[in-house]
Amino acid sequence: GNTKNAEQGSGGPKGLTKISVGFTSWPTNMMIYLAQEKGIFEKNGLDVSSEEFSSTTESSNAFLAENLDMCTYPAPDIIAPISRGADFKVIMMTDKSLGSDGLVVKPAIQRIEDLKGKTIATQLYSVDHMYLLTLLDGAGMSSDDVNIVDMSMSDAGNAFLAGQVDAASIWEPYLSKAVAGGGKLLYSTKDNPDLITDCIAASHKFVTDNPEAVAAFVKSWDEAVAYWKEHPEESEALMAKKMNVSDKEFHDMMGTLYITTVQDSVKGFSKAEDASYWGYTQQKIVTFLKKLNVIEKKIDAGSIIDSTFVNEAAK
Amino acid sequence: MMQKTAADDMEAAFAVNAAANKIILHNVGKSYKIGKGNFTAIANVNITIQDNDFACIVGPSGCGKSTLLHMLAGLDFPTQGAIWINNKKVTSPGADRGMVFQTYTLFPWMTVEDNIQFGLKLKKMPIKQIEEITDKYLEDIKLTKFRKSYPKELSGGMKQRVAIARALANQPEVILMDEPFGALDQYTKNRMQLLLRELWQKEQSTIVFVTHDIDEAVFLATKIFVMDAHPGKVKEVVNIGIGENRTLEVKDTFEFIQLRKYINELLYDHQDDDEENI
Amino acid sequence: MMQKTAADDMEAAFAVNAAANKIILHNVGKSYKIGKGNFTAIANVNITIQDNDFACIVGPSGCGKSTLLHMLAGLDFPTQGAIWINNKKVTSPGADRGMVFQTYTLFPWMTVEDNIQFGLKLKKMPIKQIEEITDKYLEDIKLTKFRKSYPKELSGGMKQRVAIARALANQPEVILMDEPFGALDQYTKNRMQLLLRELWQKEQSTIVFVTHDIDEAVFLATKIFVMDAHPGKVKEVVNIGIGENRTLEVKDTFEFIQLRKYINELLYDHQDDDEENI
Amino acid sequence: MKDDFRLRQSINKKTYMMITAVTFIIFLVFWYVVTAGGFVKAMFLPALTSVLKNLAEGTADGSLGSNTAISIYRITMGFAAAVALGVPIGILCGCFQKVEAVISPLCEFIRYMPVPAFVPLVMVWAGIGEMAKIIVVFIGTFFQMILMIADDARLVPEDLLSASYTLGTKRWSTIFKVLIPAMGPKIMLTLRVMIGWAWTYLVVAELVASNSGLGYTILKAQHFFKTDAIFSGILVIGFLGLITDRFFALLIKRMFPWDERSNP
Amino acid sequence: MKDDFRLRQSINKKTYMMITAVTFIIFLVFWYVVTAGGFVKAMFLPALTSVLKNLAEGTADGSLGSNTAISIYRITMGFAAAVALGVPIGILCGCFQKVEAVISPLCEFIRYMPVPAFVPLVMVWAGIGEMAKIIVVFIGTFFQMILMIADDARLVPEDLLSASYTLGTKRWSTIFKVLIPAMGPKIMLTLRVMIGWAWTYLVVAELVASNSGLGYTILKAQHFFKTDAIFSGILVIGFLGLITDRFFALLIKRMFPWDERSNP
Ligand SMILES: Nc1ncnc2c1ncn2[C@@H]1O[C@H](COP(=O)(O)OP(=O)(O)OP(=O)(O)O)[C@@H](O)[C@H]1O
Ligand SMILES: Nc1ncnc2c1ncn2[C@@H]1O[C@H](COP(=O)(O)OP(=O)(O)OP(=O)(O)O)[C@@H](O)[C@H]1O
Ligand SMILES: [Mg+2]
Ligand SMILES: [Mg+2]
Repeated sequence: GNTKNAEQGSGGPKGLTKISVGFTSWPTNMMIYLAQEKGIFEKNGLDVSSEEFSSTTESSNAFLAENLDMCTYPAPDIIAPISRGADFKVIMMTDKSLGSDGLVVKPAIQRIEDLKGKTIATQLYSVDHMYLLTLLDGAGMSSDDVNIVDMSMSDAGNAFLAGQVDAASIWEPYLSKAVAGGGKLLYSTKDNPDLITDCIAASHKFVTDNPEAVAAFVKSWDEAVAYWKEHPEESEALMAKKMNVSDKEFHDMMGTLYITTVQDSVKGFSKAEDASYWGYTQQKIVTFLKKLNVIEKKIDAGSIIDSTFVNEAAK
Repeated sequence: MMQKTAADDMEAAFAVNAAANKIILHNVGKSYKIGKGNFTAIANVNITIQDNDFACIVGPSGCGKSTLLHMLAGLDFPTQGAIWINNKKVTSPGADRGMVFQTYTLFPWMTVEDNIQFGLKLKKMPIKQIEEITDKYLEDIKLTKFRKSYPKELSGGMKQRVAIARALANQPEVILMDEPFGALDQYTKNRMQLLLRELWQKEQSTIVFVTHDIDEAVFLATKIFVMDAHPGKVKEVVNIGIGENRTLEVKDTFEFIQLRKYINELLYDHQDDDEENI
Repeated sequence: MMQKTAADDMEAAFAVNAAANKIILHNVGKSYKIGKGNFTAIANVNITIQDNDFACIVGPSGCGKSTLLHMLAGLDFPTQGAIWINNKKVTSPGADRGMVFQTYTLFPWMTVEDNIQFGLKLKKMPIKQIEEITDKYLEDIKLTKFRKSYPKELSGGMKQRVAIARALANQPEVILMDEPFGALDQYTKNRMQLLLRELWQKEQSTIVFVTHDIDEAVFLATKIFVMDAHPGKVKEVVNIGIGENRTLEVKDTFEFIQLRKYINELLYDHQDDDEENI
Repeated sequence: MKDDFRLRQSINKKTYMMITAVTFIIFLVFWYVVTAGGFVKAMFLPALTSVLKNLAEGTADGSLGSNTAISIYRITMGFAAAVALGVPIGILCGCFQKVEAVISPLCEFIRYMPVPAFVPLVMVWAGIGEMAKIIVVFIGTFFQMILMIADDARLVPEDLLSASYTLGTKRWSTIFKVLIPAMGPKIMLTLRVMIGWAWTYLVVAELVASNSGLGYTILKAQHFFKTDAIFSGILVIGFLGLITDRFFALLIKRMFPWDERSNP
Repeated sequence: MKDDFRLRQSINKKTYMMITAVTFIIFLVFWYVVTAGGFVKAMFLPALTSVLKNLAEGTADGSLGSNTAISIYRITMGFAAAVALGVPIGILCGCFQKVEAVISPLCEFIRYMPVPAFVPLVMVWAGIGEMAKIIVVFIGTFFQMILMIADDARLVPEDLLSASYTLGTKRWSTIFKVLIPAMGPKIMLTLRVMIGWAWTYLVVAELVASNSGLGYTILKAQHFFKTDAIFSGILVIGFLGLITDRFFALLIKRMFPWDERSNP
């Protein structure tokens, strides 16, 4: 629907509702640019200002400081702010990792067990840190058996390429770069697609004040995804340019992701006692972060979800 | 400290009543901290200088002449006693007491002309008058051709002349001069001496003038303060009664030569062993 | 530039052969860039100074005396002509030419003692000898009690005395002094004059001494160079033949007074209009 | 003058320029040889040619120009604000010990704090617009500037102030007519140091929600480890710096003809 | 002395301390009131009490101590290296125009470059150990230091050098026995400025693969928006800075009893 409420009267030039969205350089997030360039937002009555950040830390901080109405998040990064009293809702999922996260190792390493005493780079408390711990756990090891160094994702990838570390648990595009640079992909999330998801959050206030705008955003996003599916080459060329990578690189990255539709979000936001429920995997992360003392109090991950908008859009 | 000052004030009030003095130094002393000890540069100086006096101070190097002038200017303060000028205790420097320093203190970013005009512009004197005064003094110090030069382009003596002009152009009531003619050649020195006498007579100002040149002191002064060192103190005050319309010829008169000799003797008297016995 | 220097060298070689001179200034000129123009401070100075000469330079303020000394010291260079000392062209400063500057140039981080010892320590003189020399000079300048003081704790005249001691203690072959006794009282000045004469006779050094005090010049010199300004040039060289064992009494002799008068006249001759006509 | 061993002798301007040019050329040749010869992996040091290509592309599509322009804008604004506030406060600090007692310890306290730590707070306080970037540059230079200018004020010889008092200046006229002119060359030297400092905060400033600017370009290039793009960003900044510094040097020479040290 | 309007009058040491103390106390009280009174959300400005709690916890479990120690180590090493190389090179630059022609433009070029831009490069060049962090601090201060020290060398009065030549110093003895002692107070002032600068690079340095240090603590706290932890990190650094600065001020006073400006 075309939203236009009193508060936004002074909004865009054509009476469009203003939304500011913060996001990071991640392939899926380029959909925002696609929707913008293709006039999808405008058509749905939105005037979206797209604010790109260099890392989740910055985008999240800007969002929490109430400079943004919406913000993209890798799922686990949502937990800490909520536990500290931030007031926002997850309104939709955007992708699931389908091999876009993985453990790359030096060629000599054959199995997880070979990593004993070796140096592994990853970003602490990120999904890929968790992923690494899961893999170690599966081999009967713990973080004490290896030497984990904390680095940003790009640094971790580069450190691996430069031969400074023996392994790295990282995501795209660093993962493919590391593999292309002679690394061996030991494991990737191809095997467990529900583990790692990305999503979009909107501040509680914005959701309450502008439900139509949020709905319009979800709808627009879904339309952008549909457009990409119809015109993959044109769309990817556009998005690759925005991300500052080659078309091929972009295409390869998209290949490691499952871009979710609203139907997927509806399913993921429906309560269940297995990994198909977004809240279930997130609750595991809560436990993980609590154990690591990153958060002080446990929260109910399910309570962050606001499935109204995906439900509406799916109709 | 406060109490002492109050006591001083009372004493001074008495002194002030006693005579209409322009400058009164009452029990003035100055000591410096050196490391953990104290060094007494000046002790117990009592001086009075009348309005329109031309007071010269002579004394051995290091006896505290510059220190005394600084205190008169309000740039430094006695650690003992107090100084009154115009019956007001000296607590700060001011344009009423112009000073020529022992070292060159021209403003390096100003031309010769601007240096001379500095005080006048501060007073918001009309520009025409400023120009007149500047021209006159540039002429007097023979630096008209250098009016647009910066201090770094001047010789030592030229700098000193500019500093003198700067102080005099400001027409202060009290003029304090610390060996102002030290770096001048005899000819320029003579000219400056005559100029200063003339000015002093015309403006009725009070001058305190430090010099090592006894000839100069006798020629210029109405009163000479002969100082002694370690600690610095006033040894004797000599009144110079050789008439007030002095020309260079006065230097050859008997009276002049007698006075010069007398002061010389005062100064050189057992100086040999003096300086070493602090 | 290079070619010119070569030509100069040839001329100088000739001059050098002509007489065994210690110092030769050949056609020396110095001009400064001011803005876009040129200012000629010194022009065409030709001087020769023999070994063990005591040369005094007198002249009006701004005539280029300091500039000349700086060039002799190798601290500044002529823009025309060249200077030879000991038949070697002056291209750099050195310990063979000690200098006392017109402004105080003591090393502020060194005590009086350390300032005096600076040159001696550079020469790696034995410590005992250094101590001896220091003690002697501290005694001569009457500052033994201040040996541990920093320059900032000294009066103007005290600083000047330390600078003199520092230069002399180093026993240079050629001593260059720029109004060294300017800030000293008459008594100290006389003492320093005698000391300097004595030293000069003993060490057989060559001295170039700038002063404004004609008395001083006549008393000290074997040769007086009288300079003229705008541009600076040597007007006349006066040989002082009043015997070499001079005491203060010599100042009262007829010869002395005559010489003084003569030089005075040389200097004051049409000076009035001179300075303004650059 | 072969045996002239005096220090700080000025050399011919042409000689100076030539030495500098040769230095830079050697630098470039070395870079070219090392990378083109394959002695160093492109990952560690990109080929000179690919950096140049990157620069050429940026110039061609106009992105280099617009990124440079916006970065210059941010730096200039932040720096100008720091100067406008920092210089007067610094002078007051140097002149009055009571002001110093309030300001100095506070600045000493704050100036040590790493600017990146303030980034989230700046977003809270100033949003994510241009103002935020300008504030980051401001924070990075302001406190330091106060302390340095205060030092400059303290270095003005007491003699000059004494002379001015005896000519009739009071507190404020002394500051405006004597202290500040006397500090002139030192202030400019300090500003010259500080503007360079301001530029080093560019990347931090452009951490805050930007999609333009040289710092942003570098950050983006870092993400994908495009060393050629990182280097071209760095080189452009360096080049701007070199120009700024030379400009300041010239300005100081021109502004202070009276200063022996600025015009030896 | 009521009407004494002279500048730079030194005030009583106790008065100074009191004014400073009052300033800080006002600062703290204001903070306390604003946060405890609920005028500002904790997310924007943490309560003074929660920052203190955080500091207390850090002290109790020893993490604050060890993080501070490792950070001091990194800064000190990087800064010491910059001093050890930068001061001599800077002096040479200030003394010899030929050296200046080689070094200065290069430094002017490099000093503008944002240090964070170098972080990935430092990692590939120097690994992920302590060395990498030390190098970041080094890069951040070294080039600047050269230029500032060179300026200091240029500010030594020519008179002093002239005097020393006539007493027999040659090129090197002039530098060691006259130029450097004369520069002493200015060198120390420069180092005092620079050490503060070095600290501001802490966060950047600890971007490089660390899991300890105050900068790292701040970074992690930023990621999770723990404003209290960010603030306690910042405060500790500020406090270290204050101590360092006061230490330097005292050192300068003690080292240079002869200097009128250091000991008015
Ligand atoms: N850096 C400079 N730039 C321009 N002119 C200068 C410079 N230095 C000196 N001069 C000029 O050179 C002339 C000679 O100066 P110098 O200092 O040698 O004089 P002087 O004979 O020593 O005078 P005084 O007896 O006053 O010390 C002066 O007229 C002065 O203006
Ligand atoms: N800052 C200081 N610290 C310690 N002692 C000082 C200080 N300033 C001056 N003195 C001492 O005070 C005494 C008087 O110094 P002052 O400069 O007044 O002497 P003066 O009579 O002007 O000498 P001169 O004729 O040499 O200029 C000297 O003995 C000097 O050592
Ligand atoms: Mg004196
Ligand atoms: Mg001279």
